[in-house]
Amino acid sequence: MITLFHFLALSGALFAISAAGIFLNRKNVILLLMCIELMLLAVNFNFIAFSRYLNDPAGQVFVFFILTVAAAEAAIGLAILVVLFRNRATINVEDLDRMKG
Amino acid sequence: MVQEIIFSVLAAILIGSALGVITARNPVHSALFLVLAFVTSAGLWLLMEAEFLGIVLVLVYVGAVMVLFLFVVMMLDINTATLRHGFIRYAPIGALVALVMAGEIGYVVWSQKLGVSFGAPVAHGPDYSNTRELGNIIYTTYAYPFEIAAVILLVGIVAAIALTLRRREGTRTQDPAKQVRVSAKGRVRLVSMPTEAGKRQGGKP
Amino acid sequence: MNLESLFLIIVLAPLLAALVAGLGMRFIPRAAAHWVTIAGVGISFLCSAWVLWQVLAGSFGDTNVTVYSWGLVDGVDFQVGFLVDHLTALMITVVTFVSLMVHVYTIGYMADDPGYKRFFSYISLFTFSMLMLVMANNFLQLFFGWEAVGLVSYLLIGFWYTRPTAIYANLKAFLVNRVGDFGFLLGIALILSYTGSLDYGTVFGKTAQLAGQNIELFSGYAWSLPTVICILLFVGAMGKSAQVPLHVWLPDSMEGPTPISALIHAATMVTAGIFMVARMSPLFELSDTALSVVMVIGATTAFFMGLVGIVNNDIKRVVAYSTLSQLGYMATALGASAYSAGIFHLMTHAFFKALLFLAAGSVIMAMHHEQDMRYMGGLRKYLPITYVTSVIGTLALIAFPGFSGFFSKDTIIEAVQASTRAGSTYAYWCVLLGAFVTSLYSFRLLFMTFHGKERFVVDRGGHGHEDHGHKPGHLAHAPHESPWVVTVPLILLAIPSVLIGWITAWPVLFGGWLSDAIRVAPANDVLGRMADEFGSAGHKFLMCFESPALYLMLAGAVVAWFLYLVRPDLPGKIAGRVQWLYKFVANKFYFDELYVFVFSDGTRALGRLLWRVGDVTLIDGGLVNGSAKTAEWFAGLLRRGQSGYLYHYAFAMIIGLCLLLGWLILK
Amino acid sequence: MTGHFPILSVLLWLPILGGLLVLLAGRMAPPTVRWLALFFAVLSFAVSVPLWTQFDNSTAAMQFTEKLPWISTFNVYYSLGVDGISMPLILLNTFITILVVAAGWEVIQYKTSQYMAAFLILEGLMNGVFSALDGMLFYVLWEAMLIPMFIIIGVWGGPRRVYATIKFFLYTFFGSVFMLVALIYMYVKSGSFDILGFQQLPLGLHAQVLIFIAFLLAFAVKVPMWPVHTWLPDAHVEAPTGGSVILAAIMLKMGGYGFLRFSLPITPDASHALTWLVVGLSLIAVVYIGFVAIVQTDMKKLVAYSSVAHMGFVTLGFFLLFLIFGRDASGAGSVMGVEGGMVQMISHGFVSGALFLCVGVLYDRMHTREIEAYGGVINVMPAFAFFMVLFAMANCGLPGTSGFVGEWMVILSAMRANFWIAFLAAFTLFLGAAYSLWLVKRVIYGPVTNSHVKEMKDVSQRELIILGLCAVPVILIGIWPAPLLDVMHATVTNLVHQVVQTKIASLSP
Amino acid sequence: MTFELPQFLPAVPEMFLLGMICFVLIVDVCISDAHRLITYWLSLASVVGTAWLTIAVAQQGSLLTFSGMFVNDAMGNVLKLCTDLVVAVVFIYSRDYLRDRGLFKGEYYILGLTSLLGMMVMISAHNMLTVYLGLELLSLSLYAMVALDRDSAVASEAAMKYFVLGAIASGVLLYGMSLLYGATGTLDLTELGVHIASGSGTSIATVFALGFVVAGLCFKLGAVPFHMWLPDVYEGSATSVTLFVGTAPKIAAFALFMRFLVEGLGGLHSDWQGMLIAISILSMGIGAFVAIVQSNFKRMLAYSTIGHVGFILLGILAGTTAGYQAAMFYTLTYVLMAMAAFGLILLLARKGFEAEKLEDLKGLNERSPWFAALMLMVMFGMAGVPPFVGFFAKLYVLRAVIDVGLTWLAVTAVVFSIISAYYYIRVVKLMYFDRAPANAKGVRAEFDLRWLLSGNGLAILALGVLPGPLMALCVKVIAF
Repeated sequence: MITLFHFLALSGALFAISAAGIFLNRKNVILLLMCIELMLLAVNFNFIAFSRYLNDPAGQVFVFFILTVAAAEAAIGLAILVVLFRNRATINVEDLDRMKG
Repeated sequence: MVQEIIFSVLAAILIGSALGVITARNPVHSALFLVLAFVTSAGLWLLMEAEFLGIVLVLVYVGAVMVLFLFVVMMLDINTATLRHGFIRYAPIGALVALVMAGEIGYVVWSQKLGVSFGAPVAHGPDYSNTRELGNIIYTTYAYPFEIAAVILLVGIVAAIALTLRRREGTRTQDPAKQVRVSAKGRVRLVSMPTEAGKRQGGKP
Repeated sequence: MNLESLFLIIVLAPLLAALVAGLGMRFIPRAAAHWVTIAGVGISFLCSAWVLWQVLAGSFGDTNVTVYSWGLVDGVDFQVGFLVDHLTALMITVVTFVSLMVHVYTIGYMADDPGYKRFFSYISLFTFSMLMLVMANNFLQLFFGWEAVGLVSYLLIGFWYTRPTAIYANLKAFLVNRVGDFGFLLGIALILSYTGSLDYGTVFGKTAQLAGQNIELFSGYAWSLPTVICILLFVGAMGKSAQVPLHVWLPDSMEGPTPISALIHAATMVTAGIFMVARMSPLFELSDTALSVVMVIGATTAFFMGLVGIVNNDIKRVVAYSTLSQLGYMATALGASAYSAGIFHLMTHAFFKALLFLAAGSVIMAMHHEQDMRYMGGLRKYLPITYVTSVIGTLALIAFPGFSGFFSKDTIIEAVQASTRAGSTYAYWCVLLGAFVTSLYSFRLLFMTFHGKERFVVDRGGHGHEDHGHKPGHLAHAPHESPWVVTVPLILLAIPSVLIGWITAWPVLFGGWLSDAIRVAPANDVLGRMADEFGSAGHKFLMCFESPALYLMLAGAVVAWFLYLVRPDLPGKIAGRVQWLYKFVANKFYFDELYVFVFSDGTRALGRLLWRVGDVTLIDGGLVNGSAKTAEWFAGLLRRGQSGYLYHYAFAMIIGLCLLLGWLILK
Repeated sequence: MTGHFPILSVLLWLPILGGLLVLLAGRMAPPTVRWLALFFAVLSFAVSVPLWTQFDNSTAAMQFTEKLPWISTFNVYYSLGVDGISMPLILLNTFITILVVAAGWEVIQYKTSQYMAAFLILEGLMNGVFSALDGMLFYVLWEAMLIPMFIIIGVWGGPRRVYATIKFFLYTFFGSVFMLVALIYMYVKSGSFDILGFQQLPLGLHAQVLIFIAFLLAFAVKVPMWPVHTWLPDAHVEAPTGGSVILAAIMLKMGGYGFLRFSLPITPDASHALTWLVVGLSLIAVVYIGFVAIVQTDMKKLVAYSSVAHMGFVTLGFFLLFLIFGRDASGAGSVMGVEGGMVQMISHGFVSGALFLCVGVLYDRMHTREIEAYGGVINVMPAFAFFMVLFAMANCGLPGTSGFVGEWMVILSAMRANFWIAFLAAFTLFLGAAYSLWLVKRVIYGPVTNSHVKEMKDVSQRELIILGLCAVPVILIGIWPAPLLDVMHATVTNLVHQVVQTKIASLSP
Repeated sequence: MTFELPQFLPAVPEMFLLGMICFVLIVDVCISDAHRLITYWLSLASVVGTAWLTIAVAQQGSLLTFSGMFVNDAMGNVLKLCTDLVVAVVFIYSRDYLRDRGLFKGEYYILGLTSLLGMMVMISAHNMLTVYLGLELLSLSLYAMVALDRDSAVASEAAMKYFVLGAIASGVLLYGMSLLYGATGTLDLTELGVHIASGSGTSIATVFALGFVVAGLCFKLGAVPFHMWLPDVYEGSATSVTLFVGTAPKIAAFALFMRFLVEGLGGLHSDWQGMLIAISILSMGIGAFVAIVQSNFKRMLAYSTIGHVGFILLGILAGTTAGYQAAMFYTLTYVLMAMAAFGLILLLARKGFEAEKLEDLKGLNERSPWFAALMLMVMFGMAGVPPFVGFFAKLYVLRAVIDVGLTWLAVTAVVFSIISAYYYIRVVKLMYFDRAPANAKGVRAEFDLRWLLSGNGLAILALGVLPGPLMALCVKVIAF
């Protein structure tokens, strides 16, 4: 039977993958945003699994809000991305080193 | 038994597509992989009787957010040639990070000393509606967060517009400020024109 | 009028005079400067003479008055006060008298010097300091006077401050004296820490308990406390009284004007050391070792400094070396516990040495500040008074029977002979041969200056004036006798040089005049043993043929006569024959060179080392700037972490997270 | 004893107020500003005089005390008071400030008002430091003092002023922050910042040693002791004349004061245990620095180094008492050591201040401090030469000048402690004379070396008055220190008795 | 199901603010750029009104409402009030600057107000959900504000970095929250605390979650190693935005620590103390060292911020009431100083000239002694030199640290404060010791700006001379 453990393991794996992705990807900012979405997905898994096994809807409500916020976040993130692209004609992460030190 | 099978299949796809997201050579592919990941997880959520969220995930994410992603990816067409350059070089470190993280999380999860029981979840009756349940509490108990979420969305709108909206010459945009300030005088002008006949009289034969 | 105020007048009259002449320099005329100072010193001379008379008359015994309390710390009451006993009375009279003479003499000598007023204020100030020194009733005041005379001598030697040699000499004098004071101060400190007081009376009262004590300077080696104290004190005396090896400052100090040489470097200041040891006789009597040291050093000074006098050609320096030698005699006397003899010689020497210096000064004036004897000769017909007086001085100096020097010096020689203290034999031979040496250089001086043929040319005509002094041995016009202000003091000093011995020899030496000040352990009382054979002054005079010193002295005179009048060419030859010896002596045994190398250069080298290496390189370069540089470097290192690359930032966060989690798990 | 005229508060705030007024007057003509500044300086000196006249010599207790709650959260009080140790220093401070204001009279043309204001504010703060009875108040003022000094050196200083002033600031800041930690530690232990309370606070040896070291860092830097002295030469050389004077005359004294007020009474056992350290460093300061001073080629550096050497005597005198008590229980001579140190501080305040003023007088004429540039100054500036020689003599401790008194007392009591300590200390007789008089020889005496010297004018009326004002106390203390000593007796005696009582015993096991 | 209407009164300030936001939004749309000042005044009014309402609300004591998601207590009210005032001041400071650069748009104020709302939500959050939402509301507004200077390449770069890292951080925080939720079964902070106190929740998972939470919180505060965004954002964004980012959010972040770490996870103090010690030492170190080599004033201040964050954490990690009070005092005073510092930078900047290089400060004392003096106060204040308030802040936290026996930590801290003193006094050096460049112009600013800034600077001194009242306030409002 499916235990809580399975879901937690799954979300853990997702989280780890997204973390790795954030680090691995040195080219494209969009991919970073996607990795973040993955990370949130992992979080959602946790919440849902817990609310399921705690039999408490609060977790699901939380997920609901996360989804909402994530949507807004994505909007803003992409907006910033567009502005960035307008200014620098690139979204290559390695070009974003105007400020350092 | 069926559930286990479904779970393992979906989980496998989920992990696979997640890996796809971070390894795909072309951002479009990554985006599509992400879509796949969302869909599969929606399925898994249904498996956990979180129907509402499952649906929302598909509608909001796959339907809106990911489309937005794809739109942006397309709009700023990046040459995919150099995109994976140096990937192999950093892969080991990335893998290491992933493994460490996974290991730590796994260790905790494995230790199974969470506050909650690991028994089977309580099964709901056939008349149970996940949506109604959530709906009830969201509009009552969680009214306050709900309002805040609304503000957040407002901020999202404001920010997105403020950042991306450009008034280029030649484009016809409406300016509310002007619209509000117009008056009848500004709109209608009465002009007196000479009649056709009078014109003719004044003309040469 | 009570005694305290009388003593105060004695001390303060010169001080006030000095202040008036010094601070009021801009407002008073030249004449006023010398009148006020002479008045000041004169007053204090009269008072001291009166005091001496009273003391002798016994109308008041030792008087110990306190003027004010300098400070009371920790149970120790530092008082400023006067102790007037026979010794003090004698000293102040001598000091003020000689000083008075010098004041008068100066009017003539410094007549055309721009620093006229300053000079008078200095010498008055000096008189004040010396009086403070000799009248002190405690070590603090003694040290004050001690340093004060040092200060004034510093100022006076450097009087002609534009002369590089002068300002070199005065710095040298002060520093060498400071070396002496170093020991002196330590000695005083020891006394305080073991007796808990600095008052003469109290300290001398506690000699008994000092006697037995030992002090461990190095753990394990116990030293007799009195020995340590006395030797330290004597180090001070060596500085002031220019005993070997701290004598080097005195000859150089001849850079000062001649009156100074007479006042400071003959009559008074340099005798401070002798006086101090005599004053401390109760302490010195506790330690044979210390006295032996005193005797040996004194004897060494007496003989070897005399030798230098023989080969020197500068008239003033010759006299200076004779001073050194005479101081050696005094020290030897002290070392033999014949304190009275030392003091007696101090007194007689004060007169005739002042006389000799002033005479030399008079000669120098006549020679237009030419000091080299090789360009003199045959002056006696130009300077009759000077000649006569300096003959008297010379006879006194070489202890010609009947002259004051005879009584004092002969007594010393015999006392040393009689002394059984360790080193007395060596000392005896030194002082004995010293007699020969003394008369040799004294007559050499006399002959080279006043007899023989003139070794200077008087170029008539106008052109002489502008370059006189430049060409050695060329004078603008013939030398002539000095004005009365110069000759009168000479005469006044000549009188005691002849007579003083007759009057005071017996009472001072054996009559126990100084017994109230000087304490001699019966075992050491050589003078006491000599008393009966000495008989009286007259008897002593008659017995003069018994003493070998007389014959040595005559021999010296004859040799001098032969070498410098009969065969003036010989000395050069002899010098050529024993070149190395001549050089060695002529260069004052290379003391100066040694000191310059070791102390002056050594100190500077060490200082430079400590500064450059210790401060600049190690502390500043290493610690201070080093740490600053390290910080900069480290900062530069850290800022590279802020690479600007988003994934590095993310990586940092994730790694940080991993570490936190790992830490939590492992913990 | 509250209710009387709050003289200490006035001394603390009046100069600061004056400084602010002077700042506000910055737009007016410089003469107005100068006179205003001088007025406030003289006024605060006048206010400080009653401290001396109404001072009760017989008691060791704090006098003229004031106490108001300041920061209730920390139980910090605005509490002031003076005893025989701090009172003379306050007078010294108010007196010297007058000279400093006068010394900057025509010399300072750039931002005169700020210059004067900085000194007045500095004066107020330093008065506060000497009279603070609350640890936190003390620390606040102690640190605040750095700011005006930092500005003074940095703005009106010489070519390397930036390096010098930053070095000065960081050095002293470095020293004092550890003191802060120590203070907080003791606050945590005792529940208040009351210094007198700290002195009663029982502490274990370990704690004492740590606290002592913290204090040592703070005070050793200020004094300064070898090897943390290297900020001083730089700061002195670069600072304007007034800055050097204040630095040498007052600021260094704070280190010494700190030893008496904090280190010794608060951590007696640690002081006892670490006497060897302090005494050793002091002797190094006297001998080592003496040698270093001899070879300086810059007049100010020379005087600065001589200051270090002289302050060595101060610390030496303070820490002799343990050795003395070690030798005989009566401890005779220990008080003399401490008082010697105190007198040395006062005297050094006048002497070194005066010497810096002299250097300033020369600098204003030649604009160089290199000794080589001078020579034969006496020929053109006899009056100045008189003062220079006088102060040089005082600097090498000639009897009859104030310089002598301190060294004399310290050496005497050093002899009671140990022959060799006295022996090394007495080196100053030779070294002091060497560097002081060699300086005089090269600068003052000799023939006029160059045309610049020939053109130098003798001291003006103003400079004459300033130097004269310095000379008077130098001579007075030299010939009659009794009044100064009497002020200290009660306090110092009490202090010594307090210090030789171990605290560990009173610590409940 | 039954549901009783919550008590709205405590949330009146937030509601008012929200209402005003919408109002301003609409008005702003309907006016032309010429009348943009209306927006300015309106938003100022709304902030002030909020502040006033906060005071009014503060009358009735601490209580929970909105089913336990909103707490109204003394600390919250004080922090809210301060936040309001800070935002108001920030608006005033940035007015001219924005106008000179064509950034004088409604959005700046709208976003400012929304982020203010976010902060207030955070401050009074009593439930992980509200914590998260408040946090996001604040963060999203800030991301947008940073990017608001659309034509500046650095600004958008900064915004991008800020956004990505911020998103990661909130993801991490959320993961921690989820674990906590799973381990304790509740989202309410008090219940969380109860669970942990009762020991039922102190499983390895809780502790593990703690790691995520601390990471997330430290990011908001900008503590090493989660500080990477801070320098770039400070440097990149327009100074007016930097001013905003650098001041008010710090107060909110502090509140976040108090609510979440102390009220919620206080039971795990022994676990997070160690982490915070490490983090604060690192922060102080990085802040002290890297700032030395900066040439850009804003970036230097960013690093100094990191250093100060380290000090704030010192107070929190002490884990005692006194420590929390100290941290609060430190936060408030730091915000005060930072406000003055950035305000001065804004003041010195002119049309077409940014005064953000350190060289631009050269000879300020000649150009305008008064503002130089103000900057001097700020710098010495930040360096922790008495008699400026910064000193007492340091004193307060050091005392707290020593109180719990971590004397070595205090020593470390002061050593770092020595190092950091260097770059503060270097600024003073530039202003006072260096001569002004030939082309340097005098400083001119509008009347209100001058006075407000002067007041701000003098407050640093005044609070330094009399820190008692503010301390007393901190003591009064933090009592557990």
